[in-house]
Amino acid sequence: MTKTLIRGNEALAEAAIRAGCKAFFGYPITPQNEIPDYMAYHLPLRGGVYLQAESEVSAINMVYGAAGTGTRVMTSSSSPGISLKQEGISYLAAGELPCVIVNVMRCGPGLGGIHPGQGDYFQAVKGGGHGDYRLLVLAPGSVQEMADLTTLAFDLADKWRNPVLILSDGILGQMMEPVEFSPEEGPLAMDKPWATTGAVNRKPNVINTLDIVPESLEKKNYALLAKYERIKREEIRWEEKKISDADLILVAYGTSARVARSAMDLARGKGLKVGLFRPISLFPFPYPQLKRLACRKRQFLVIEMSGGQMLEDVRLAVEGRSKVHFTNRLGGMVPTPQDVLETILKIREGGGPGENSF
Amino acid sequence: MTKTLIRGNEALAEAAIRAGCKAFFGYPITPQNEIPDYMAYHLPLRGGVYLQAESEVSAINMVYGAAGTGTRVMTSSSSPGISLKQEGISYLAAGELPCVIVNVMRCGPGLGGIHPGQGDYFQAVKGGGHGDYRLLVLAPGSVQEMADLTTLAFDLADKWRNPVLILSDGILGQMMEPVEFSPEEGPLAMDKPWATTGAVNRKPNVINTLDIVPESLEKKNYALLAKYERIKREEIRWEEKKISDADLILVAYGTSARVARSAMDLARGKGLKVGLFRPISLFPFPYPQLKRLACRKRQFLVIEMSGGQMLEDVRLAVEGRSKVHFTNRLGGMVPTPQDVLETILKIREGGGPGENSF
Amino acid sequence: MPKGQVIIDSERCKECSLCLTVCPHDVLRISKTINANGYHPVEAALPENCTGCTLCAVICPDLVLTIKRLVPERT
Amino acid sequence: MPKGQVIIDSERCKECSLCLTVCPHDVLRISKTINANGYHPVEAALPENCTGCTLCAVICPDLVLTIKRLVPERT
Amino acid sequence: MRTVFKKPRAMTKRPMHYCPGCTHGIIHRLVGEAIDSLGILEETIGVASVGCSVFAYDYFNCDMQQAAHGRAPAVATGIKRVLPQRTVFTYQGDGDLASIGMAEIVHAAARGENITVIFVNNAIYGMTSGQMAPTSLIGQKTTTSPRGRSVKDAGYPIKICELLATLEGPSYLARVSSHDPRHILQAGRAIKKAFRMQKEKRGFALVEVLSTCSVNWGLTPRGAMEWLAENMIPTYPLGVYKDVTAKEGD
Amino acid sequence: MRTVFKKPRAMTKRPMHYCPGCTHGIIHRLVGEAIDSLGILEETIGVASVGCSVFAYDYFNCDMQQAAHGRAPAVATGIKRVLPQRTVFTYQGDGDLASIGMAEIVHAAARGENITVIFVNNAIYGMTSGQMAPTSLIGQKTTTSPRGRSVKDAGYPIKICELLATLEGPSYLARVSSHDPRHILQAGRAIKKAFRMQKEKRGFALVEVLSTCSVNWGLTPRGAMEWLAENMIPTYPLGVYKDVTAKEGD
Amino acid sequence: MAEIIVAGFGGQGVLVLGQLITYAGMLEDKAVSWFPSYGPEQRGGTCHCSVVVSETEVGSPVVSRPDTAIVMNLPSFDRFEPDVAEGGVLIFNSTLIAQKSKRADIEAIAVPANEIADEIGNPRVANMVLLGAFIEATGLVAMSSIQKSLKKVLSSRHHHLIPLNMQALERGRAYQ
Amino acid sequence: MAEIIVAGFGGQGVLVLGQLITYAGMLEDKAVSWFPSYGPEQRGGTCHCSVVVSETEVGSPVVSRPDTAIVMNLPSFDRFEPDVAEGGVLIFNSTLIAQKSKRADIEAIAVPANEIADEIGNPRVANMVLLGAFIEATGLVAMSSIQKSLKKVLSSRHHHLIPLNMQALERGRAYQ
Ligand SMILES: Cc1ncc(C[n+]2csc(CCOP(=O)(O)OP(=O)(O)O)c2C)c(N)n1
Ligand SMILES: Cc1ncc(C[n+]2csc(CCOP(=O)(O)OP(=O)(O)O)c2C)c(N)n1
Ligand code: SF4
Ligand code: SF4
Ligand code: SF4
Ligand code: SF4
Ligand code: SF4
Ligand code: SF4
Ligand SMILES: [Mg+2]
Ligand SMILES: [Mg+2]
Repeated sequence: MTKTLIRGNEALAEAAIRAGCKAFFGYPITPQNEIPDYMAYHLPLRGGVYLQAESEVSAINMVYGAAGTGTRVMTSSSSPGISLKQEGISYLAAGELPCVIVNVMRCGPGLGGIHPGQGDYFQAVKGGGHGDYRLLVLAPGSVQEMADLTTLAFDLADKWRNPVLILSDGILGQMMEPVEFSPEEGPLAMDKPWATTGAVNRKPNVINTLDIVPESLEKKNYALLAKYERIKREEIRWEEKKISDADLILVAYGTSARVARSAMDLARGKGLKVGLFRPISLFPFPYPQLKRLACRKRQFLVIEMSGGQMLEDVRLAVEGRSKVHFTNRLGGMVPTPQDVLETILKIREGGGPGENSF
Repeated sequence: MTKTLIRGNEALAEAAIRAGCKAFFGYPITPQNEIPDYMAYHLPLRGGVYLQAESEVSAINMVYGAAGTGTRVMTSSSSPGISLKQEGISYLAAGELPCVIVNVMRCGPGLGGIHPGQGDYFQAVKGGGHGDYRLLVLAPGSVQEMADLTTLAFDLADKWRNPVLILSDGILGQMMEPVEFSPEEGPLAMDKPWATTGAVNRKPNVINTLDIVPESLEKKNYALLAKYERIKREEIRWEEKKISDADLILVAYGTSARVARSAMDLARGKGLKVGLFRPISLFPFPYPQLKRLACRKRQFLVIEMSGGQMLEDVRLAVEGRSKVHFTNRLGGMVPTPQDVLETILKIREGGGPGENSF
Repeated sequence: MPKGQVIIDSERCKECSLCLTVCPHDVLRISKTINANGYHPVEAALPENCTGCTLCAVICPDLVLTIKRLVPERT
Repeated sequence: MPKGQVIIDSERCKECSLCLTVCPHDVLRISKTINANGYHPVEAALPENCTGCTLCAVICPDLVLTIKRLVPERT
Repeated sequence: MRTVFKKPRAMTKRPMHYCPGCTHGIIHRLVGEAIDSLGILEETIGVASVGCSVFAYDYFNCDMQQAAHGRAPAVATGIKRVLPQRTVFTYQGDGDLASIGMAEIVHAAARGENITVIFVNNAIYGMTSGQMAPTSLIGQKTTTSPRGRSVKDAGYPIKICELLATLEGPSYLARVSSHDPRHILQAGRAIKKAFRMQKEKRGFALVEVLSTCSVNWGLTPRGAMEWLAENMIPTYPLGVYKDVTAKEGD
Repeated sequence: MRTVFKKPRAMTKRPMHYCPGCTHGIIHRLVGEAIDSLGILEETIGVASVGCSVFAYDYFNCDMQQAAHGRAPAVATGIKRVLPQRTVFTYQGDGDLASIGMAEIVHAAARGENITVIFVNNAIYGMTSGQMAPTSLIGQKTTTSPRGRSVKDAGYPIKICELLATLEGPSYLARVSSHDPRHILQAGRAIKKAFRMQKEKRGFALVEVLSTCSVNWGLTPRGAMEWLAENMIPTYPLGVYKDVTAKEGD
Repeated sequence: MAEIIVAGFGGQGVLVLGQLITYAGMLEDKAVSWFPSYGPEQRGGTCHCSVVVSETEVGSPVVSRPDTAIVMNLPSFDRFEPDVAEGGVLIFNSTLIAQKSKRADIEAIAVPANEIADEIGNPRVANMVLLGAFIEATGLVAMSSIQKSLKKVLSSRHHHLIPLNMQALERGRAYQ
Repeated sequence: MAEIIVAGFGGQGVLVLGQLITYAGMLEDKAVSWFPSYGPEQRGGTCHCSVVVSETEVGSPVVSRPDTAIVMNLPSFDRFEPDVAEGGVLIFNSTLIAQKSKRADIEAIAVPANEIADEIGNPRVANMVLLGAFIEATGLVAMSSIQKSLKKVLSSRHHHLIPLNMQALERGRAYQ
């Protein structure tokens, strides 16, 4: 296979089309505009539908309509736009509608800036919308993964009848790297008997998220929770580097994980036993895998471009058995490997930023 | 002072007016309609402004405009409507605009039902919007607290220049209890030199959340985080009942805490050493207070009308030093004290639902 | 023999009285009986007057009424 | 003596040329100099032709131009 | 004797939850009759909106989706764009369509989205117990306009047909009423036409049906019918506001 | 010699970030001149919207708020309702006002909200690098209509003045252009009038200013001015669409 | 602690009945709560409310095993009869409920509330008749407290009906 | 691993310059990344990109201490000169930058790129002149790889300009 040098946003868009995405509804926002631009150009040429919605709110509800017909459908946006989609995302999860949602995170809060950030972790994994629901959340760490995880996202969405969120950031979206694409899928043999496609020779289907009888809504809620438990058992994805002998494990996802890898190399160069743990699925979060690593003799250093969000999940996994340190950059600033190395050195000297205070 | 028998929603509205709330922007949704109805009737008679916005999105942005002038302003809604406000809430937090937001939670996700729920905990305390921001979150447990915490909310909002969210639910909103109101505040002597009120004899003020220079946005982000740390030190509120000798502590907020209290009484009636810990501020969460209680000999039982959200904060506080159990009802169902008692008994027999699985 | 016939699904009736108002021949009235939902359903007081004009059914919001007619004519 | 005078804040100029197009007396042209932002600012090539008609300033998007005039007349 | 009136095939047998005399039931039936008469039940996908008619998914015998409040036109667009051969309709109240859903309806109309919209204007928020709608009349008392809607505080009623008629996208816009049999039959014809426009791929069609909410208006069902005729129609004149199939000077 | 033209007092000295030849700068100045001429600088509160003009808060010398994308009319409403004696204006692009902010602008207009709206229509999303706007012309190539905007896919351009003119709330609606000095001076008069309407408490006033985006149109600044005149004006006829102060038959 | 359910058709005055008990409890310095069930329908169907009157702080305001249930129509009878706590009281409107309680472990009190109300001359006070029976059966609150509560709970334009209400209450107390 | 910054005014072709190095690195089976800085302005101001060419997987694509900086205008010179790593290379367009490097610990290479480009007859290939100098100075990628990359990076309607570009490259290599 040949490699293409391509921007992350475009790799994601191309992979989506190859995965059989047949509809895209979006609204412009930096730094993800290459996705709708690519879709606007290519999707109509390859049998799909592109429509610029009047807003992110409309876009996510168009996704709801199209997903309800069983079509592979996607939307993308960046932080403020994703906030506007929260009601719709809660509806999609409640209606168990497969679809792919992309957040190319910028820095916030508010209008914030257009530079990269990772401040939407909580929103993505805990649920920024109302009610008890979960998205499958995948965090690419390279342009290749922008493509690969998009392919995976469509499959997982259909498998679990659940929206899948790709949590990327402005660096992964804007940067170019070489990518190998999977071949384009043939026409998908989808078996979606629940879809609203016209009730020809069957009883009418209904896509619905309302149930005003508490007893029966409760049943549906528990069924959803049970699905999430199955997802937690089956869909955890992560990457480990030089873990076995490490007494300090860096934990980071997305762009931060790339920085962490460089920092690890610098530290190893200095003879320090530093490893890297990179969650790829953020929901389900690799709690058991991290928990297994936690012990008195090991410490963790979480690196984020946020105020300390995934940090909480690491602490939940570690449950006090290891010390958890934290370092970050904000506002569109990207931590440098040297920054992280310094923090590592401080920790080795018995100092370090310590745990996030209560 | 005389007591009034009044609905929770109306108590909240009356308390807001007494606290000097001079503007209300809202949009109808069950089960919080008594708040806008009350405001529509009373606010204009008491020197304030009531306006029904065209949507929750508009309402929260009207709040932004009015809050930017330094006026005490409020909006209220229920779960799906609160999801729509997430972008605006992130803006309010970023702009450091004092205001009060009320969520009378119903059950979700999606359109869900109109019965009470507690499924919006994550959204409220971790941030349903994008970027690193926090709301002060207060959880009333009675109609009296619907009033008292509203008074407090306006003060905290001004003190910290931060939006305050009152996280209530359909039961507290709809039920009647006797309430004593604080006397009405006189005209507030507000010192808000940052407010946009017309640049008379001063330099123009700007309410803004954008900064596209990463270096300077980062500074603002760190300043916000530092404010949240101060809030964590100064504004934790909670209630304890029969904690000292307890070997099982129930942890619950809002309506669930009332059920828990009844269950505790039932358990004490059977000679069981059961106590109750009720967080009143959900952000800042009483981590240190709970942490202090955690030890091998004590267990915790978290009770929620959600899939297990505050549970995570309890586990973060306890850090594996105590076993944490969980029980819940969903879909608008309210746990009964008997339900909870049964769980308590199972735990005492060494069983119990155990920790939320990873 | 009446020209029309009104068939009443009493359990669906909500006693709104709209049909009564529009019947040109006073065929319908509210009955004394009570249905499962606590409503007094409509009954045909003067069935022989019915022309099958369908006006009552046209205004009934609850699909209570089915109409038959001897000589079908277009409305 | 010219009837008008155009004062140019060269550092603000972005070389868009809109002013040139509208000046009825070809007073303005793009200069060879370069400002801090890398633009060649406008300069008055034929200042003596200036009538102070303000048209150039009216169309300039960047508040580069201030205009003076001998006999003030309303535009 | 021949059956000359019965439940349309496009409707289920399920009793409707509406209040006694609520004209939502009548309008449902008219939609059902239109679907029947065009023989399009199997190809129709309906979109229920949030309002008293949210349960419409229980009452129609075709595939249905339930949309978030105000977003039915976006949901319908999502469906129609991927299944252009299907007939897609939305059923929306005035709070849903004219308040929170204003952007969605204007844009669907401007795009000439080939869908059919049934817009039920009862000048109030029914489901949430009687708050002011953008279509409430001047002076109308509601729970959120307790002293009557005033222009000063709440502005003017929004006339959707007139507003959308300025756009090029719509093929058919009509305002009808449900307050007596004659108007109901007329409403039925308009609704059928709005579906036919979609079949003929003419683009966006909307029928605004003036409707009652006796409970929240504080009137009897009959009183509500009269109030509609006397008060709503003067503010909301009935008629066809756009019809691309109409001949010049029609 | 007397100074007959200089930077308005209502504007700061800060150089603007706009692209060379971008008419946003001209329109800013017209707003500044209107504020100057009415002497209302100290009582004015402006609302910047999200678009290239988001930094407007840096360029006006009055109190300013920066609103979320599309929500400037709601933010302005929040300000105006609590400070009714202040002059409140919004400055919004076509993506902001006519796409995501459609509900907010229609409702502010319907309420007759006593604010002034400066609506800058450049038929494109400038700030995000040239995507199609609801006001993009038929056939116009943008990054999201790479083969030209087609009616079939994207529907018709939305004409805001025409749309809002059907409502009773607005007091003044005018469309002007910024492509040559004559039109710019005319635009200035319209903007001043829109502020005066607010001072006179006549309710909602909006001026739509046709504007260029040479960069995203792929033209020189001069070329963009010509393109505007030749292509935009035929789709968006200039004129006054509503004026409650105009005498009958004016 | 007393936990009470009041149920019937909408329009029969069950919410007011519950509020009167709650208000009276408050006047007697007890801890009280009132909680209405709510559904999406504006009209039709049955409705009910939970009332708790207690010496100590009220826990859950949602009553699931009432000590006393006051039911005004048949669907409510069917729904709540099984829920009444052992040894509890079921007061029902025998005018509309032509049934007997099947439970031996509770006290079932049949009151022809609508008949009595019709006798007094106003069918809308059937709820007051049942309230009278409730007071007689449980002694939970004093008549004088109810009388005071009436002034608070009824809107002032209904105050002229207070004597009628009192009459209905007395008839309900006297019945049995 | 080579970490490179390319910077200049928008329109000087710095992004393409960076992409050519990246593409050539990829053709030589190295791990590569390219990352543009982006701002809100559509026009005006300077712009730059980060390029990493590495034997192993690329970590952070954001270059903060470049081994090599190629700068095409004065503001970029001022901004990036201090960032160049010790022992690194600074290649700058001396036509527009009438300055010398103050740093003794780096190799500063002044190339009158615009002059040379003007000589060739097209001012727009100044970036190619600097790329030539870069290849000569660092040997990071082969000329043949750059030649192949030109076909991929330039859109096909510019392919007729490839000979001109190659000429500029050669002139840049030959300079010094
Ligand atoms: C986002 C959101 N906001 C508000 C609501 C509450 N809500 C339910 S129905 C409704 C309005 C109903 O009015 P209308 O659309 O006129 O329908 P009607 O009931 O009058 O037929 C509202 C505001 C909701 N469900 N979701
Ligand atoms: C919620 C949200 N969605 C999208 C954006 C991205 N965005 C910034 S400006 C803009 C549109 C700008 O177009 P317009 O309003 O026409 O202004 P112009 O730049 O053309 O003057 C968009 C979509 C955003 N900041 N927030
Ligand atoms: S069909 Fe006509 S005549 Fe017969 S009952 Fe109905 S309205 Fe009356
Ligand atoms: S119109 Fe229908 S529901 Fe109403 S009374 Fe007549 S039959 Fe009953
Ligand atoms: S003022 Fe008039 S004459 Fe003078 S330079 Fe400007 S446009 Fe030309
Ligand atoms: S119009 Fe202004 S910015 Fe443009 S060239 Fe002339 S002076 Fe310079
Ligand atoms: S509340 Fe109004 S609109 Fe809703 S069902 Fe009842 S009468 Fe109809
Ligand atoms: S992108 Fe367009 S609208 Fe924005 S500043 Fe540049 S020319 Fe003006
Ligand atoms: Mg309505
Ligand atoms: Mg624009």
